[in-house]
Amino acid sequence: MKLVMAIIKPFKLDEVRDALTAVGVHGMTVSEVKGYGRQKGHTEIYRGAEYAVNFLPKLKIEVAVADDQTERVSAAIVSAAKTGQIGDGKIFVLDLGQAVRIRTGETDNDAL
Amino acid sequence: MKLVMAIIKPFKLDEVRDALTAVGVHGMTVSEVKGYGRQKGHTEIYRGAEYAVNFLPKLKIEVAVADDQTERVSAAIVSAAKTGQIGDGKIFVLDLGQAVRIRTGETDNDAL
Amino acid sequence: MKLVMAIIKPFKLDEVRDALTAVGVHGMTVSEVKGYGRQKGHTEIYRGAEYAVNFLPKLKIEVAVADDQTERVSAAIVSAAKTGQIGDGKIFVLDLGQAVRIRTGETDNDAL
Amino acid sequence: MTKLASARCRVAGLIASAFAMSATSAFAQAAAAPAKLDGADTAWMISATSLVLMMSIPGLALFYAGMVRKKNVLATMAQTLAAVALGSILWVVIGYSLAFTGEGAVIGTFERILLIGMGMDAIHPLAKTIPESVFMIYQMTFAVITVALVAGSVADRMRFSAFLWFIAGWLLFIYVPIAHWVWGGGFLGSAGVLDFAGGLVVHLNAGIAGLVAAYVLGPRRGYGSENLAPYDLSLAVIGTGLLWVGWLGFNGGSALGASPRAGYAIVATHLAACAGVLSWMALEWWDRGKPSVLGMISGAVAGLGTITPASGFVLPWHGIVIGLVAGAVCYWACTKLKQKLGYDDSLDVFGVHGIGGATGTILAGVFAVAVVGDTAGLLEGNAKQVLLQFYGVVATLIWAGVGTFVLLKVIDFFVALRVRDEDERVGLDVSLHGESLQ
Amino acid sequence: MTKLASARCRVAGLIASAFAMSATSAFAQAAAAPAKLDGADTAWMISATSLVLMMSIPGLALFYAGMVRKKNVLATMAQTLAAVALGSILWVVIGYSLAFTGEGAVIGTFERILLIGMGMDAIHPLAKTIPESVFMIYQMTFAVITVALVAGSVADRMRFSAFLWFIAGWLLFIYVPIAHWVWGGGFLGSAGVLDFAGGLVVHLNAGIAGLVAAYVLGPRRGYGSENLAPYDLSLAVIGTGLLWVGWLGFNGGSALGASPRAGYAIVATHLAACAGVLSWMALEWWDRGKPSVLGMISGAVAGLGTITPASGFVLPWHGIVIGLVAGAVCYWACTKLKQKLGYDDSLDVFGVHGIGGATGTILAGVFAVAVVGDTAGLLEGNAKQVLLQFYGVVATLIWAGVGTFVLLKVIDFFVALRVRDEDERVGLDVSLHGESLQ
Amino acid sequence: MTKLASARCRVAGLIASAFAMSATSAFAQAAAAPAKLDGADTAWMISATSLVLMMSIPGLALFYAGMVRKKNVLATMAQTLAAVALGSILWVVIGYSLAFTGEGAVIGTFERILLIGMGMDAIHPLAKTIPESVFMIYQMTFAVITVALVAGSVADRMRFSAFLWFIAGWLLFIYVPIAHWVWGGGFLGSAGVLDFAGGLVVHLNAGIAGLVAAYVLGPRRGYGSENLAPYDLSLAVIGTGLLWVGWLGFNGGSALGASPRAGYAIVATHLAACAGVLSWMALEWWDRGKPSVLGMISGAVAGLGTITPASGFVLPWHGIVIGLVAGAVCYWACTKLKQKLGYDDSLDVFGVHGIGGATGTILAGVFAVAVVGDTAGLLEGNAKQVLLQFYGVVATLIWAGVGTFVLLKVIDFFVALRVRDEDERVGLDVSLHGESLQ
Ligand SMILES: Nc1ncnc2c1ncn2[C@@H]1O[C@H](COP(=O)(O)OP(=O)(O)O)[C@@H](O)[C@H]1O
Ligand SMILES: Nc1ncnc2c1ncn2[C@@H]1O[C@H](COP(=O)(O)OP(=O)(O)O)[C@@H](O)[C@H]1O
Ligand SMILES: Nc1ncnc2c1ncn2[C@@H]1O[C@H](COP(=O)(O)OP(=O)(O)O)[C@@H](O)[C@H]1O
Repeated sequence: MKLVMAIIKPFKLDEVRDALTAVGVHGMTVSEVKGYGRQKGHTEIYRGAEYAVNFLPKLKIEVAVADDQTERVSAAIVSAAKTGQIGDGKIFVLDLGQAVRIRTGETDNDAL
Repeated sequence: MKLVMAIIKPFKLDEVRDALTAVGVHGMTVSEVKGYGRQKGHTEIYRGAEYAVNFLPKLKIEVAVADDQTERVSAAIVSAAKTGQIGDGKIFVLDLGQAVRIRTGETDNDAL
Repeated sequence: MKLVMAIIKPFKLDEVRDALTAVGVHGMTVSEVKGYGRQKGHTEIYRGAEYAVNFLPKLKIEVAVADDQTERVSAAIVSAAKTGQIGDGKIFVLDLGQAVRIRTGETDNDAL
Repeated sequence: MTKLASARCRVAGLIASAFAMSATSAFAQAAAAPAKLDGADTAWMISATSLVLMMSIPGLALFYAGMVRKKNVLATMAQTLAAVALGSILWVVIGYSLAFTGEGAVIGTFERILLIGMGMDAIHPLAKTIPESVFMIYQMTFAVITVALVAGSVADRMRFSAFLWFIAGWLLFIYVPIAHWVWGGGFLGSAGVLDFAGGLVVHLNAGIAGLVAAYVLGPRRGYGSENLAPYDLSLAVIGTGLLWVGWLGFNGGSALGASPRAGYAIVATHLAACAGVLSWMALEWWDRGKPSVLGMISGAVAGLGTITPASGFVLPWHGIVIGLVAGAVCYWACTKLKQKLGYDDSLDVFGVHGIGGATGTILAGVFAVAVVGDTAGLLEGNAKQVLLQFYGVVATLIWAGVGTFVLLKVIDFFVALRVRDEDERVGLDVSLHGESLQ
Repeated sequence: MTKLASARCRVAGLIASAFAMSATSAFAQAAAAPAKLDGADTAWMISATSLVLMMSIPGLALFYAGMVRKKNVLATMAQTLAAVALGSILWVVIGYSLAFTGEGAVIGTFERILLIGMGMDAIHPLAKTIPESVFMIYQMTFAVITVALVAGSVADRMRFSAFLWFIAGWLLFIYVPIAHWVWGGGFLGSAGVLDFAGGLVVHLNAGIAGLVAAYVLGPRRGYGSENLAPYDLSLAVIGTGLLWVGWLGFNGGSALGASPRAGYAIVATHLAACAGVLSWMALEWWDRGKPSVLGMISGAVAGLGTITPASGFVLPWHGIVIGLVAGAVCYWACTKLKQKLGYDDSLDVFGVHGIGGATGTILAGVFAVAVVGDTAGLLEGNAKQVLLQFYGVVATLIWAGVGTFVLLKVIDFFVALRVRDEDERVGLDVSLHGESLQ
Repeated sequence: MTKLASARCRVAGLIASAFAMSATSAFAQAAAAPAKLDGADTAWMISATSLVLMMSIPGLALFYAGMVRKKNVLATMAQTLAAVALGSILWVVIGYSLAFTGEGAVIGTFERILLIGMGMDAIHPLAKTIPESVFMIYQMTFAVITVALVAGSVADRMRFSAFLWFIAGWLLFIYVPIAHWVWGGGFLGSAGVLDFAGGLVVHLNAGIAGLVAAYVLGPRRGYGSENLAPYDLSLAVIGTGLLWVGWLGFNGGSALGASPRAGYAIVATHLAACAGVLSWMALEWWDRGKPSVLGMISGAVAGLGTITPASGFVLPWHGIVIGLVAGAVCYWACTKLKQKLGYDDSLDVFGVHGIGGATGTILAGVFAVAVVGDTAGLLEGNAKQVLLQFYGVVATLIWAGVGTFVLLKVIDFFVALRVRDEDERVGLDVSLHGESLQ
């Protein structure tokens, strides 16, 4: 199994979810994060004090998938999250040793 | 070492923490996340506009543990976080290559 | 590649970012988390009810790096995030199987 | 004047002139013909002015900001602030003069430009017991809240610079004439159209303008697909509370004095708000299964907007009836009509204020009671009044509709009305104002 | 009336009747016997009505919503809104009539149902210088805030439908009779019990009802184990500010005119709030090591609630003493007594309003000064007044306690009082109202 | 007094004394010499008191709390609450007496300690138509907001215990004397220095004290390096709205009655706020590329603070000019001067109130119009008035500057002024008050 972690632009969430559903993934976990990268942020001004806001709002999506699904999932995310503009984000794939569904105790692929 | 990542229902946090303490784990990191899965969300209504809220509030717990502790930790989380209702969450176990305690520079098991 | 995950004190963010830039890392993802560990929290009082707040605000930084950079990155974080006080945090290093830049489809080291 | 002093006057009055004792309001009216300051009326009208100002800032600013997404909260507040700041200055410079001087059927005069000639002892013929300065600023608070109301329909997507031009143009070309027609001696007021505190001048006017603006600017990005849920409805609830309280000054102050009619007006006003809450709540509960807080506050504002034109002409308990109707028709307009017509009136300016203002203006003609406001309505046998009220609605609707359309098109030509896509996505707080809620 | 006009009257008075010049309040009172509208009193009473309304919406809505968890903020505001909306309508339909007409010892009459007969020139015998419509709506604002206060004790767990039934029943069966007993000509007022602005009628009444309701509904899930910390205390601070300011209308308005007594009352009121802040703060600092903001605002409300019955009967500086006592006893009640008795009065309605209202009512009997309110208290040698005050406390306590218990049991029988576990866990905003703070 | 009654008086007046009809204010003034309560003035002054109290709580509490970081929101509110609570008590105990009794050039007397002798019929010579209790509490609201204002400059780093000592010392040793000098019969007022509602006493005074305090305490941790952006500017906008509305009571109430002068004052006040918004907005837009909401509200408060000393002496439209100047000089002070001098006045007490108060005091001397406030200014040929105004500015500046410095040093000696580093980092909410926004 793999844990696919994707950093995306916030307004792409619904599209990514739909794309994942289309490839048969029905569970995921999302966190609000701030991203720093090539995409530049903006400046905020408060009574003469300027603060550069370099960390931009992004969403992190974590999906546990079976090994053979990884490619499809990754491709689905890329195609749904892409705008072609800088800051579209990244996908990171990690090895997932074990998975457990808390409710039933099922493990590994059954747990996803 | 392993990094045990658990997605649980928010109100189970205190119980899970107690269970982990009971098996000798004294550190953990918690994030607020939103989960999508079989558990269905609710609908919010705003002047005629209805929005389906499919992402439900969950907590993500990350605990770094020595290899031989993994089973016990995982079992402790399952037993504490389980309500038997849909949406109880998952446990994911990842390989952890290295750990460092920033304060002291201690590494690996000493760092946990 | 490795995914370096660091838990740090919130006010150390800017220093850590500068240290990472200095070693050639130009991207990272940050989340607000709550940490539980040896550092003790505080008590809040509300009309006679006292609540122990054991989870303290921390930031989690995730940086994907090439294998050969891992040591330098880890050292940079340690030196920037260290106050010497309890609660400085941890660094966890995970194996990263694959990385994709969504915008271009570039993979692995090119994607970072 | 204290009770003691008034007792003394009373004694003097008794001895000096017995008939004065039996003289009633008819006499008082005749005697009152020469303008004469009254401290009590002045005290109430300054308080009423404060209350109405509070309706805009922070009332309306909160009400609106509480219904938008996090990234647009400050920009929404900025619109209300700008409407108050720029609108007030324009009112003093020229608006007041055009709206409230002279006898023209269509527009006033330039007599009070920059308040010239408004000495400390000046008194306006429409408010003979208070200083003209107080009358002027009281009317000003109406003008600025009306412009600020319009902004709700185009929340989340209008450029701030374009909005400033809109404030200026709309205040002078739409609000000022209509205020003159209805209140300043123009043709609608002279014809006998009833509008106690602004069903036409304020609510229908803003509502129609909002509708037109929603069409001209087009829907928000993601309207109908993305979740556009309000960020922090608690702000909207605070705003509603302040609007509601301030409305006692809005309708009660429109009696222009601390009189029993002001008492009647505030009771009717408050009851309409309450009934609006209950009727919207009941309908939503029945229709959707749950009564939302947004629904309750929408019902309150619907009730308040709807009673406004009628408040000084009807009996207090009529407020209950009018409020119940208000909650129902505005609920229908915001949830059914809007979906059917497909426009994106972000904060329902048309559904609440437009529909409410029109409904209330008609109902004023139905419920008016002669002993309260000297005019009988349909229920007292004067069917003509309802026609007159329709006349007022149509005139307002046409002028506000056409005028707003032309104005927006002109502004769009010179200064684009709408922000760039990227700015809308990032949110107006950061893109227009360079700041954000943390 | 302007100074000019009043000067003129004065001259007329001088010439016409020299003795009028020397006549003092005694005469004025005699002369004032026939009811006669006074513009100044009317101006102040309309303003006071606005202030008291602001105490409920948004004041109390904020104060309460600021002390609950995020998931219940809107539902808490909904309760205050509903109490105002439904309570006001019921007040007008029947409540006012039963509370404030007739001479019955126990209850009023049906004379003013739906305000029938309340013409524009109507004047209530208790407030002879203002229109009855203003008196009626002023009293209404008291009725609705009292019901809204009760809701605090059962925050986070009461079904909204059950709460609506509760509002209706409690207003009519508990509030209205007690208001009649104390203010409307009933047996407590006639016996000489002092309650200037509602120590019994409002605060003790709501406090006892809250205590009973907390017992009947049982504690919140997780009470004593989970962290139930307030989500956003800054809302509660805003609410406190608005309550505090509005309280000048609550107590100052209870003088029913713009008189020196109103001046005395607002000074005593404000000082009690200040002293309440300081005494709660000092005790908490000493007892817990830190003075919390929640403590400071609790002290303010405790001081305000406690001075309420005494405010028009005592000297201004008595407010300091009463406020200091208030902060101390309410601190004790909220932190020690509550823990000992083990009930979960979520927002301390009993600890603050119940204990404060009872304390203040007794202290009114201690500090009353004859030259201020025509009644001497214990310190001026009239020990009997303290007994009378106890009598009032006991009567209120019994009726409110037993009545609330019966009412809640009846409602629970027909409509379950408490939400389902799952709904309580998810939060009332989503489960009852279908919306949430983002 | 109703219109009916006043009509009757008028008739009596006519018959009794024809010349009274032609008598004008001169006569009225003479006749008014003996103090005599006026209900209308009392009604307005109680309302004005409520408005000014609302400026502090919740107005200023919100305005300030909205500009700090999340971890200090409650602590910032606590400072305003404490200033109101402790300041009011001290005012009643001794402050009022020292400020407003006697004829001393430098300080008042002990005559009214604990309000002794302030009977129900007491009237203060400066306000002959309202009860002294109302005059006293109205002045109290000024005293407490002034102390609360100072706190803004040292937000985020002052110990709460030290702040309490500061409140007490500053109120008694700085505010009270200056209030006496300017308003209470002291040497500045006698010399003819104009300060209608507190350009010197309130704004310059607080501004200078803030500047000194910022220097004495030193900058916040991370000033100039970390992001210290406000947590929730929407709170600051609400606060601004309430300050603005309340300011009608602040300046309008300073006429001490419901008079045309009050009308003039509120118009000038409101216009200055509006113009301040526009001028700050325009400058920031031009200078930085975007008009921030923080800038708009800063401009509003700058305009309000600046018009304050002039509001009852100038023509309404002068408010526009003064507001435009205010926005510009305060923008410069907050963005350029502060950077140049390098002090960390967290919430710009000096930049807005200090600079605004001084500017407005001078401009009062420029624009004063004899028919409005009996004093001519530079534009009417009385150049001396500007010098007099400078005199007032310098005297205030010296006393407030030196006094605040000494006071802070003394407090620092006994009780450290500043929190520990760790506490500042964690935030004052948790470290000082043991609670937090969730
Ligand atoms: N080395 C990295 N490690 C972790 N996250 C990264 C890294 N580089 C970029 N990111 C994340 O990806 C987001 C997009 O990266 P950015 O460089 O701005 O644009 P792009 O992905 O289009 O090249 C960043 O905001 C950050 O959240
Ligand atoms: N494939 C997945 N990858 C990552 N997180 C998942 C995945 N499936 C479920 N989750 C997380 O687990 C939570 C619970 O899953 P759900 O399917 O609702 O119930 P259950 O775990 O009882 O089967 C989800 O809300 C989501 O946060
Ligand atoms: N075993 C663990 N797994 C995951 N996170 C941990 C673990 N132990 C500590 N942490 C994180 O590191 C932070 C600091 O740990 P703590 O024990 O307080 O201090 P120190 O790192 O100085 O020993 C914690 O707040 C928590 O977020």
